Amino acid sequence: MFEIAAIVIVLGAILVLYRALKGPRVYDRALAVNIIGTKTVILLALIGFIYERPHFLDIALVYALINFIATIAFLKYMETGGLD
Amino acid sequence: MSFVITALIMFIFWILLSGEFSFILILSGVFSSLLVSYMSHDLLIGEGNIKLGIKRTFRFIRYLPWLFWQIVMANLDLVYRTLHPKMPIHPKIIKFKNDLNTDLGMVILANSITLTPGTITIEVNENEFIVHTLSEESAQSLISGEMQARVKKIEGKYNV
Amino acid sequence: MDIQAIITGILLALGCFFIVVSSIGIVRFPDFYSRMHPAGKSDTLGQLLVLSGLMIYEGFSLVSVKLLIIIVFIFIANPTVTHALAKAAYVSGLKPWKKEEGKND
Amino acid sequence: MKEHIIVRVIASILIPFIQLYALYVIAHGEIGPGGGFQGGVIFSASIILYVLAFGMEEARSRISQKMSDLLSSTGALIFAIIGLLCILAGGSYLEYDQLPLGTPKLASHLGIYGIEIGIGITVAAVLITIFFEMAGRKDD
Repeated sequence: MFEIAAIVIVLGAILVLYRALKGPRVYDRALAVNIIGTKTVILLALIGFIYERPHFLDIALVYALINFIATIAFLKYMETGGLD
Repeated sequence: MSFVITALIMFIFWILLSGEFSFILILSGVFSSLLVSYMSHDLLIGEGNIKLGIKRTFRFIRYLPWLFWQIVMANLDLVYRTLHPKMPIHPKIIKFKNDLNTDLGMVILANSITLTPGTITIEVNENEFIVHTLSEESAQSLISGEMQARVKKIEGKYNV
Repeated sequence: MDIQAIITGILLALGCFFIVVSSIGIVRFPDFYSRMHPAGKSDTLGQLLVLSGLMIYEGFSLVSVKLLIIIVFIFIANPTVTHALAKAAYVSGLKPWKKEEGKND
Repeated sequence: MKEHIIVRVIASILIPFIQLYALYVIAHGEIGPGGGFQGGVIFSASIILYVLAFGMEEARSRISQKMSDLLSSTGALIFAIIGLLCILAGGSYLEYDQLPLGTPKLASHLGIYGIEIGIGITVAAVLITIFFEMAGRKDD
């Protein structure tokens, strides 16, 4: 059951990857990368359940966090040309 | 005051994360929550106009079921529009007046708008909301201001 | 089959459905602003459904509390990121697509 | 991002939780994934989020240059002192179970814990310094 869900989510990520590669604007790419990040978080949680290792959830939480901060940083750079 | 509350919230969060009750870990939990609340107690409880209060928190929790229902409706609508072969979307940008007094209220309304039927918040400032809508109906329902009224109820009367 | 596993299966299936539809939407929609709609909504609901499915499978334990923390975190962070992206694009002067004018992207 | 109300409010709500999570990762280095390095990185990520949302001056008023320099050397000092204590107690460098703290098991437990804290402080302080230096530089 978890395996099927994981495979479906990977397929979704591949679809979004098409948008990340094609663009046409840098914002489309940022959006696509952010969504792949969210899917990765879910995937990590599912993998934790498949292999029965609950510590994967810690990694999923960290990934959600880093993904959020990275997108905000990227947007700030796009908007102001600096980070401070 | 905000120091104590932050430390308590942080310690509860620590227990939830850790789930270990050995002496060393509990001690480091106490120490960590004191450290965090020393560093950033003014951030979570907030000074001035992003203030969280007990009453506001309860009113916010009462708001959640309605929001969740709206999110489900939004997604069914979006699924229909995505999978329909002709893609019946009429995107446009609308502006409406911002009646809210607190920053927190604006944030709640903006994120609720982003999560619900065919609408995305583009810009928030003191005077107005700029929103991108996907269809005519969602634009109408937003202009009618039901959601704003509900968020205003969370804010309460006093203007902090 | 116990009832817990069935509920988990249903929630996982629904969540995967929303996630796939949001992916299709991101590929299909004509311009940046309309692509944000599936990104901001379906993905949030999809993760909510999948992770709460896992929570029900696990029962009440620390693992499910951690899953709840992830759900709340994504629930706060995802609309914020969507809004920040929309604002950045709007400030940079990107015009939204209109049905009558045809494609400009 | 002065005009970004949403990012500012959400960041100020999330930052304390991120910091506590970083400390949790440092403290559970032995029994979970993570440890000093990872915890330090997460902690510095919270400071980076603060800079992104509130600007450099605000962040500098919370953590001065002096403070981060001091912390980065304090962490290394903790590491070195624990190592040297092990030598003084009759073992080799970082041989924790020689420390005179009850049983050898408890001693190695506490030794590793101290090392993780030292590493965490150093990593967080150094990453914060790197970020401040890089973000403060303007394009020439």
